[in-house]
Amino acid sequence: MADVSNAAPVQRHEHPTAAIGSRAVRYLAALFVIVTLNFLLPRMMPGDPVMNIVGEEAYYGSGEVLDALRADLGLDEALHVQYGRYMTGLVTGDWGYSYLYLQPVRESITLHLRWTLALVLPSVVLAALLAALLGSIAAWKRSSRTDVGLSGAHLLIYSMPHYWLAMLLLFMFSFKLGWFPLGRATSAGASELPYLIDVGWHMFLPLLVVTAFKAAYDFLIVRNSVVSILGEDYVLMAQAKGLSGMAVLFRHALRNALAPLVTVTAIQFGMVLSGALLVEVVFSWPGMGTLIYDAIGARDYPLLQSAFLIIAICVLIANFIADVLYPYLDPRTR
Amino acid sequence: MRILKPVLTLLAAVALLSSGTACTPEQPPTPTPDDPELPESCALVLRVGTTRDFKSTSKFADYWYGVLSNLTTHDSLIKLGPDMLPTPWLARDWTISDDSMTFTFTIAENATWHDGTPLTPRDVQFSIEYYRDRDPQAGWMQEIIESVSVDGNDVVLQLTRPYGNLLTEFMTYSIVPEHIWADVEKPLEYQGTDRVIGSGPFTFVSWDAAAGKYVFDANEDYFQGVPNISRVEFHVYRTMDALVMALSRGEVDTWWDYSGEFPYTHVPPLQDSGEIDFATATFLGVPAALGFNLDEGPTVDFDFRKAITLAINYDQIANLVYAGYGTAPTYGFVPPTHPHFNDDVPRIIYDKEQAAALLDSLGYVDSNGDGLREGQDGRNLRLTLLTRGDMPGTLRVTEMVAADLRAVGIDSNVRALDSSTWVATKDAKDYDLVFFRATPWGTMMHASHGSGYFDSRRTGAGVLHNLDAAEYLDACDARLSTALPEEQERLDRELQQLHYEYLPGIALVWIESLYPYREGWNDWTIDHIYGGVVNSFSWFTVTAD
Amino acid sequence: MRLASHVKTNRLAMVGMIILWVFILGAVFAQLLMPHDPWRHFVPFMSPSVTHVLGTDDVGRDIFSELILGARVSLTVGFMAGLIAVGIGVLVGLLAGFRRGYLDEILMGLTDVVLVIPALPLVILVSVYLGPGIWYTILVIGLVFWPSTARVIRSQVLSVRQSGYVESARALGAGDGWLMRRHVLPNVLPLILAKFVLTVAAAMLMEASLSFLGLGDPMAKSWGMMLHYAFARGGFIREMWWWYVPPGVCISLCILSLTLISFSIEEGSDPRLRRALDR
Amino acid sequence: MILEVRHLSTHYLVRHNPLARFGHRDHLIRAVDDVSFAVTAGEVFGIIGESGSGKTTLARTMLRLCDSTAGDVLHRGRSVFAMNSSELKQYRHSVQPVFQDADSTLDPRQHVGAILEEPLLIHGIGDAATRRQYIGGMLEQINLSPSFLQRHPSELSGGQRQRVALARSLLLNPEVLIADEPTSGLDPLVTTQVLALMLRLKQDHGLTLILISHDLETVAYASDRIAVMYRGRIVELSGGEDFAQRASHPYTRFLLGVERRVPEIPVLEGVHEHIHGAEDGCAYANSCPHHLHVCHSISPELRETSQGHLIACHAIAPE
Repeated sequence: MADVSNAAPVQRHEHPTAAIGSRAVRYLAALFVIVTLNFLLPRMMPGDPVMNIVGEEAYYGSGEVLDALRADLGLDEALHVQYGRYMTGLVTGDWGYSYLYLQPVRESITLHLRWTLALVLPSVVLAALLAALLGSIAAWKRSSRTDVGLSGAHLLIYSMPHYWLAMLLLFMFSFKLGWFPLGRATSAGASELPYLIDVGWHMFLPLLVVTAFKAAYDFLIVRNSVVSILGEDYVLMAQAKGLSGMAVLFRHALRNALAPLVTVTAIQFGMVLSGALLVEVVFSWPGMGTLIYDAIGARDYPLLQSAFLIIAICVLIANFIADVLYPYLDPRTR
Repeated sequence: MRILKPVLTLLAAVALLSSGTACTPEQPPTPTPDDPELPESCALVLRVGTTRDFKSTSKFADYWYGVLSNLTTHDSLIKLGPDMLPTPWLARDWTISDDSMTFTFTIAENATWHDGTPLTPRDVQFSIEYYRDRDPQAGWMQEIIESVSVDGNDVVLQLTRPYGNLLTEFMTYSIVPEHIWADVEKPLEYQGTDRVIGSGPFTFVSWDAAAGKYVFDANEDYFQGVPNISRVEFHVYRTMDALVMALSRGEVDTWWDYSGEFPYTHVPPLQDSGEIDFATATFLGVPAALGFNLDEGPTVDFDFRKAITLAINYDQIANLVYAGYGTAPTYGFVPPTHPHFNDDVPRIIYDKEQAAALLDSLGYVDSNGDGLREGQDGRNLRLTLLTRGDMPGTLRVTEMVAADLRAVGIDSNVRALDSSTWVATKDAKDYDLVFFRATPWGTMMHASHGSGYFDSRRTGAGVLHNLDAAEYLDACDARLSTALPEEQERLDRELQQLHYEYLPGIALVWIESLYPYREGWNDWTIDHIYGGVVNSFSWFTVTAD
Repeated sequence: MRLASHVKTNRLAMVGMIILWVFILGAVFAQLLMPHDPWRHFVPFMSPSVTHVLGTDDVGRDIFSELILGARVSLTVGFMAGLIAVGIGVLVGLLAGFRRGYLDEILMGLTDVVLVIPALPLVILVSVYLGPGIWYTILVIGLVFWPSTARVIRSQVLSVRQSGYVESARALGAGDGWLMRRHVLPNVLPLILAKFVLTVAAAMLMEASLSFLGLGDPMAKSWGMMLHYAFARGGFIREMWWWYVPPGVCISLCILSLTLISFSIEEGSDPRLRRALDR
Repeated sequence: MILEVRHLSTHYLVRHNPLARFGHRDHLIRAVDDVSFAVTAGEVFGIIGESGSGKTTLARTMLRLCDSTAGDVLHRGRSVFAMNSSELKQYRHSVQPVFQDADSTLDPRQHVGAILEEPLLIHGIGDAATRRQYIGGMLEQINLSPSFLQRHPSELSGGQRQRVALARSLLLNPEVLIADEPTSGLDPLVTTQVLALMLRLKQDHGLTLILISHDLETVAYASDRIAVMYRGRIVELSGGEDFAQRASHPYTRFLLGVERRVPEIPVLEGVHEHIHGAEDGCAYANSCPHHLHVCHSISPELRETSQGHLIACHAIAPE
């Protein structure tokens, strides 16, 4: 509740959870700017997408054929016309045609987004669970050898370049030991249960890397908040009342650590998403990261725009959910 | 605890849901039947690894699948034989009129499409017209081809002007079935599943984008006989490292890349494995080449270009970047594998002193003693080196050339760009020296022998189009308009000599290409254009122990 | 300063400081420390030996010398990009937090926009546009990494602004400039420092990622570029761990030391900062 | 008339997050509601009220540290809210606050020397030597030795901090000192010391003092006139000497301990609760043992019932 005596010298005093309505407006504004940026940025880049279609060795004499192709793809129109068409297309669900993947953009995006989510969502959940467990153990046994070991290990992982660790694992477990495939998401041909097992087998290493990095970050957050909560009076009281260690840990400490954890997970969703890009490239995982990387190389405007947009929307949604959830999760703002 | 439970349940639900996303089996972009079981008796499967970036099964839209389909599912009229001569294929014979204006192809009688429909001369006529009208890559046909007609088993091409390179060009255009493509307005966007149907030695079976795998089965009814291999699979790897691991672990049997050379840096691990053999052939293209800006800057001066060519340590490039498999080139640009190689054109030598003397004589001297030469304006001589940032081998070569130039007192500004930006910058002539590569096919295009890269009238993504000397353009035109072998030989030799005299660019190295394959596979045929041991000829020669 | 003494008493921070100083000194005195000219070609693919402690790379360059030179490039990129990012972030954060009103709304709206655009793809995109070049890399990373600093600084400014001493100074007749200079800035300085250190780490990581994807400056041999070459030119497949492990270890150690230092700055300053840094 | 407050109101709008808690409406807090009084030069004007009664907001509004919703504050007849920045600076030179909780009003990063030098620097008074001299003299007046100059606020006791804060305000030689709970948080002995010091300084410097406190004794001890605030309004205003005798507003009498009140709503909760509904009517009506029907619908105005004695109450007829 607002504390009048400390109120800022402005007339409108905002509730701590802030007016979500105005936040929503801001997110919409952000979305608009992103959409516009999405449109402009790729078009500001040098390089002609038509060149990528016709290939390195093409001989195009008079250039008429190229112009016809350009007209076919709508690239010859004035920028504002293209912009208008882009906007209507977005709204109506027509996201254009990918010159690179040679299918409607929406299809390639959903196809790749699914693989990325298949990698990222379990990672996020696993990482949160792992971090909650290890983080609270470390905080509980603060300054013990367990704590130092756990914190050190997580800090170390936190400090490594993703792709480097991914490469080391690929080399060790896929190449040297041969336990896992050398990349890709499936071996093709299987279906039903064997298919699932196959995907899981392919997924293990990339999942491990993405989870490890997310967990390393989460661990530090859980540990810090549990440590600070363990020092608070009511927790000490609970202990004094004779509650067992585990009960105190779970009833009070971990519960308080959940708020920052969930918030950070939501806010970092975009970071994890784009962070998975490098891991995807190492493991030839057919996800959004690979898609974006290829699309940039080929100057595939519609694909680039839509891929960016999708990731940005994911991040916006995650942020918005975090904003809405926060007051419910954080006991202090209740 | 009360709050913990719902949150944990939520998390578990998300976990289940997300694994659910993975559970949904992927819909391949093209509906494909499950791989049919191969009969045990004749199951000779060749698994080929590649790092080429395939996206689909559209031979028109996907450049790399287009190349792959020419090896497997589709046939061209003629092919370039291992002896570098045109070899009959779908056209069992052909004649060229004396004026090089009329080409007559006699089509093989017993060819059929994979769906059982016979392949007729009408299909050939349709294909040529279809490429001419619909394929942006075949724009040249609109200018050259006057008419295409069918005469019994013959297809007759009437040209608008004499064109000597038609046979070479036709090696890359495969014949497509009229009954499938006749109604397709936009071949680039055609999604029909029958777009994979051709007449080639293999039939398309499946493409799994998630697994990066193409499967082709032998065409039992192939007009040239059944291939020795009953199934060929192409496995796509994103990195060369993964591919080499797959090779040494036996996941694939050999390597394929169109017009690429196997990286020498990756050879020793394969040699060490003891299970990989290598076929060797002189590379038809130029893996590292240097072009000059002939319009502005100090490189406009022939002597300056000459000085640069003298300043480069070619043996070092050959030894360090190409692991000793390279040799110093001649000024003629293309390697000796090419027919009509002109060995009268001198080899390029590395002579720092001569380069320095030449630069001195041009007025570029180091007067302030900072180790760098200054131009007439008193400013340091600093050349812009345009190179490809996405090609580590080319980058290494660029680094070495930059170091060599520094050794003779020339400072350089290296701009390493991705392919698209490189093309834009190159076309804007925003460089002094430009690093590029010539593919085997590239050295044969236009008036052949690399002229396609230098003729100023050409445009294209990979070409420099920097030389506009009348003598050179005339030679190109003359070569283009004759199909007479003696005349072609004379002009081929002249073009190589002109490369020396005008110096629009030089090869930095010629190389021996290595093609790895697993022990136990024998009798490969080497095809210079289509990439080493995996080619249309090998299908009928290769054997396995 | 209390902060300095705190860092001194914190053992982990000391370790971080020592590691960082080793790298900084290595970078500064690279010319003296390199056993060989890093551009000279020896025999390629040599194993470690007495003359070449970490062997040679694919074109015969001494890897140990390259590693030392790499410290210079990587740290330069990290610190310069960090400086730009934190500079912009502090400016935006101070302005937004201090001025409030429409300026605040606009600046924070902008911050949200930049914050929400996924950093890595954006940096890749802009890098492709600008072309590789160490200064472009620095600029791009700097232009992408400022929003989190801006947000944190803004919220800290808001809390400092509402504090009694700022109110008092205002009542004494102090103008905005004075308050900013004398009270707000000194009180957000530790936070700025902590954010700077973290941003440097993030920038180094980003540079390494860019280089790995082949978008780095090939003529400026950073650790990321070394890794790129190690992977692209057969070091990895030839199991030359002495080529691809050291640059990775160096990057990790640098980031580790920076992280330790920033944690310690956080702990040593106002407890409110800890919450502010969470975001 | 050195400082005059005319129908001053300061309201806060507290917005509720509709998604966070459904069904709660935004509400208005009338921290200061139609307050008027005038302070003459040289007097000590006391304002008394419980926490939450709007005293602090009143002080801050008078100092223009927050904007008013309605009404005006006049300094020597000039509207404080109409001043431009240089006039405002001048105003702040002559009207100085002393806030409650000196702990938070002193920048923890500055030592006492810097804290005391700040007002002089802001107004560009003297060179370094004169400033040191001023500060030295002021330290003497507040009974602190020069060694304190190098100390940080955290190294001082509560009384010492309050004295430093006082010294800082006095260094500008103001006409008016607005002291908001200057003794809160101090133990009784120190409270007396600080108060005595303030009165002595008032005498020495010829100050006008506005003394704001929740502590009746403190205010009664020092003030020439006393205003009683309840929920943003002044309910009674009278002379300090016979304040206790003349006090007649039910709330004032409650404060003096001569009358009970109906213990209906805890005071702090009430601040928010009363805001929702009744915009009109006496705020004290629900707690008032004498409340009339009219008290719930019409808020009583502050009327002069006798010479120098103003009361806002329907139940008390003018004399």
